[in-house]
Amino acid sequence: MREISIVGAGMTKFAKMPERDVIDLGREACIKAIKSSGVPRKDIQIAYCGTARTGQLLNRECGVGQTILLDIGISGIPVTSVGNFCASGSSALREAYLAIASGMYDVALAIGVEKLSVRKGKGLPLTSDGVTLLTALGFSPPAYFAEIATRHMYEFGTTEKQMALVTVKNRGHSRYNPNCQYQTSVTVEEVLASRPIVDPLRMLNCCPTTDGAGAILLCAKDLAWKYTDKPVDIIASSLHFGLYEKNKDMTTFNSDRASGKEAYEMAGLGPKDIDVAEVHDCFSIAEILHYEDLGFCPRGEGGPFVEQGKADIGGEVAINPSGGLLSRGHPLGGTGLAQTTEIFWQLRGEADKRQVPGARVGMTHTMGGFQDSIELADVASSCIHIYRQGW
Amino acid sequence: MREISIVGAGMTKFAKMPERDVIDLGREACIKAIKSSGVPRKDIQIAYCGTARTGQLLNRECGVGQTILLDIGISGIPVTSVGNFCASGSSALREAYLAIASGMYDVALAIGVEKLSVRKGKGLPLTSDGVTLLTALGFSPPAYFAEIATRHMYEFGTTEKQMALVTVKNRGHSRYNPNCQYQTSVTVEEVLASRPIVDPLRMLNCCPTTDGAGAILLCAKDLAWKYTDKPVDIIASSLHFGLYEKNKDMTTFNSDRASGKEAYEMAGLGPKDIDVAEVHDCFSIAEILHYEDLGFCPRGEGGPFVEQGKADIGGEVAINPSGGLLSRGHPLGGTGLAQTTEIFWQLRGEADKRQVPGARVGMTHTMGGFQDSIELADVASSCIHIYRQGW
Amino acid sequence: MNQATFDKERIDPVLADMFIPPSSHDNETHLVASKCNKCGVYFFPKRHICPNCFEEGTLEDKYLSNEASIYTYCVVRAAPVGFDSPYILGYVDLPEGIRIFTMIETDNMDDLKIGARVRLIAGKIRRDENGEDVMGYKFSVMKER
Amino acid sequence: MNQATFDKERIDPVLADMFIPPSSHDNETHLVASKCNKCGVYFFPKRHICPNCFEEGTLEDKYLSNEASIYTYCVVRAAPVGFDSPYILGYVDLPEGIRIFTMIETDNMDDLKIGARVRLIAGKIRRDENGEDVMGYKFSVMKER
Ligand SMILES: [Zn+2]
Ligand SMILES: [Zn+2]
Repeated sequence: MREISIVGAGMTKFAKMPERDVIDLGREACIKAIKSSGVPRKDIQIAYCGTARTGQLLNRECGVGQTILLDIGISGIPVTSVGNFCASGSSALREAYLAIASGMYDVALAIGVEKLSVRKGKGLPLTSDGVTLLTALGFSPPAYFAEIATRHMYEFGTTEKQMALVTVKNRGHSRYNPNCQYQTSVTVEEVLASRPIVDPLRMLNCCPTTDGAGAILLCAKDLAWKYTDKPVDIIASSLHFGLYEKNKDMTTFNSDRASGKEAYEMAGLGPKDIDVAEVHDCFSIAEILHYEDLGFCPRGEGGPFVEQGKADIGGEVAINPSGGLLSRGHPLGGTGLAQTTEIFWQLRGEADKRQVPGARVGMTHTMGGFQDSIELADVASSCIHIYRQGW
Repeated sequence: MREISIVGAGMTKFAKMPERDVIDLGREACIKAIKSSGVPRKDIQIAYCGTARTGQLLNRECGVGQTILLDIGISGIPVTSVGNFCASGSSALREAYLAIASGMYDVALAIGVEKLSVRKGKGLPLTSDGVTLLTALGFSPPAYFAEIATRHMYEFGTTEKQMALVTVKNRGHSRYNPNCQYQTSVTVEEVLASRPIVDPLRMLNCCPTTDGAGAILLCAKDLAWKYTDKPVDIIASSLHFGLYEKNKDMTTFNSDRASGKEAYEMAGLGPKDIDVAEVHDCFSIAEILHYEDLGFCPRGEGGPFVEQGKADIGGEVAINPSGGLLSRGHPLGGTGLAQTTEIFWQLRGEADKRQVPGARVGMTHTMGGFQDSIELADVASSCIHIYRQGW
Repeated sequence: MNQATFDKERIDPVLADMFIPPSSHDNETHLVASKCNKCGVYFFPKRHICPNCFEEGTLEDKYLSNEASIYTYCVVRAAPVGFDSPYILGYVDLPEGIRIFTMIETDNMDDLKIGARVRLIAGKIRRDENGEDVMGYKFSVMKER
Repeated sequence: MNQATFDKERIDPVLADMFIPPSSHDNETHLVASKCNKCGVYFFPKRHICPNCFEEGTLEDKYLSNEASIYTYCVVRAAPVGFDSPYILGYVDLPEGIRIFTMIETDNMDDLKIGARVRLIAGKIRRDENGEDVMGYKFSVMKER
């Protein structure tokens, strides 16, 4: 397959921005990505835009990408909308990657954007698409992750303190990231004293509702030198729909294990080779499972892994140096390409005070979405990319 | 680039089906496509699902493909939702095509589905996504195509009778297609006496609201022989967002011209080589423009082209032997893969009484969607595929 | 729940095909699953085609067992509109090899634990816009003997 | 339309930033466009960045000409909710090199033709849920002299 590099990346600040619309956010991210890249707009041959909820919230199910591009003087190229729940932005990157890999296009733009602050039911958990049956029974995503937490605690002795430490670590990182919705540190005591949402999860174990956008410019690696002397190569791209099985072990995500395995094989690397990873910490327990499912630690040892500082900057692998979803917030389609932007900066040594020293190989990971299945439990998508310094 | 073949295709009947949901429709199309193909389900490595309005109408913006697949025992593979207005189904096919072309996957399933009959405002024109400004001024898609008709009539002398003849031709074909919503012929007089919608367009110049689904199984051509001795090759795939320009000539679609030109170049063929084409006759005037934009006749001669029978089965090129959108109806995301299913059957000689004799090369064409632009007029997407007998 | 107090009119339409509430003929609640007569596997809710066998016509309606054990649970304190918090959700394992998502109720929170036995009942799930009870099925933690 | 009869409160919020209705200071209606001070091109509605120059800060607000000519039109007979049919829609060409989509009105349908001169006015576009007029800008076919 063709080798592919990222040559530009950009994102908005993530925050609740009632005065800005989804086009405005996408435009800012694209302008930043394009201007950071040195790629003339006329070189961009294809674009994908990832959104998960713009139809239901804003009556814009198709065409968000087209409108954003029209605003910055780009028309006439192929533009397609891509949706995959919380992995919508990552899926846009992946389609752009496949389009270049096919040989049909050389330069592509991936956009991920969402404006979640317009949703009704302030303070209530966001529901998932199409889960009519589950919703009728009182389901919500935090309930699902709380059920996972209960079982993980039962099987492995994981503690509320260990879950709190995920938040403490990520909020600690957020102090140095001006793009985060929250930029202040919190203590274990503050997490454990925050409002109960679904036992055993509290408010500070859950990512906030946010608006934001990211954009990534990528091209065939042999062209990257035209634009930058510091390209960041995408060396693996994997996506899996949950492997829905009867009586599936709910302390592990099959989808993540499948995506992780495929990504490592594609990159010819293993978990020990990853210096920095942005993973989908929608809830603190999720990050603990990701340590395990992505191979950073053995099954059941995610709790001690964070407790021993192994997920810190300076630990075994720097997990969520940006502050993660717990700090940045989680605008569904916006998250994936904010993660990629962070890794682009980290591998180029441009991450300021949150820089992971010597970071050469990075990973992004998004996952989520539910099927309306009473009987079979997993998430609807898990998308992983691995990146390496390309110079 | 890798050569790619279709080995299975299936579709539901298109009709208003209040008792069936979008998952039920998609499941039927997938089962038919899979069973027609001889491809074991375990061989399917990736899937795309095209929808344009399931978020707004059914609160299912992501995950329609996953739910359909789960129902037929497929999980764990990559599944992504794709949206592109009226070209959503075609865009799903195109992403499946690019995924195989990349070399990363060998066998892919594309699904296109929509349930439009649930929308409110029965009898009123369907609006387009995100066109807040245009809608505030009274815009609707039939108004846009009526404006095009007025100008086309002014510049080229196109007549209401010629537009009516598009409907007469397509409804004539529909008599032999049990999958159409309408399966009866109409006369020029009936078209011209039907209810005025937006002058100069009447009810029978407009495609009806419909529910339906199509599904296509495709694979690398070197694997096709495992499954069928009559593979249908996809020899071109093109997509373009409208080329939005100031004072653009509104009697031609730049997007269609760009997609047509690219598709012909990719296939190494010209308009004269196309035996059968399913084109996007959302309104009868649209089909007249498509004759011109796709190169079947010179600029301005679309009216005489249909009047002289050149678009008939047995004419220069058989346009919409299925009955087209005017007969089958137009469930946005469902349309593209119903077109591809028709061409699959036509090239394999399986189109029963509507068979185009000796059809070896076919085309599908979907287009549509509007940007919220007061100043710049074009459609948001145009997607073309060219197919050839692969044996 | 006694059938005398169970108002079938108030069953959530979304859940209506999934269970049989108690009646004057049968005081028990029943979950209605599909069972494949070819591969023998149960599916809940009912399916249209067996995902294993991929053939039409192999599925039959079957009642599932009414007793199960808790695989995991949580206590919802920030409740969606219409639900009265706190309430318990969980996954319970049935003898037919099925694990299902369900609301759980208990008189004593100390009895709520992984492995606890639960029994199917019909009862209130939430309130509608008018504040009226909406009924469905759920599981109740059984007293240890 | 005379400013005395024009109620600014009733302007559709979606259209509010796009035009200036007549007032006691100025009896004319004005469309507000962006003009790029670098490439000289006009954009309507206003833009955030010039798509040609791709630089911040080159755009200025400018009024567009109030006269235009019809490029094409249609007569809507099956109207969206709130719109009174029949009404005319069309694209009109302005001297600034802009063609815009607009509602058109005329006293005499025989005057409605491609090339006809039209003039910007403020006036009723549709009715809201309460049946009250919602105002905006549109173009009126000018009498031939
Ligand atoms: Zn079976
Ligand atoms: Zn300029």
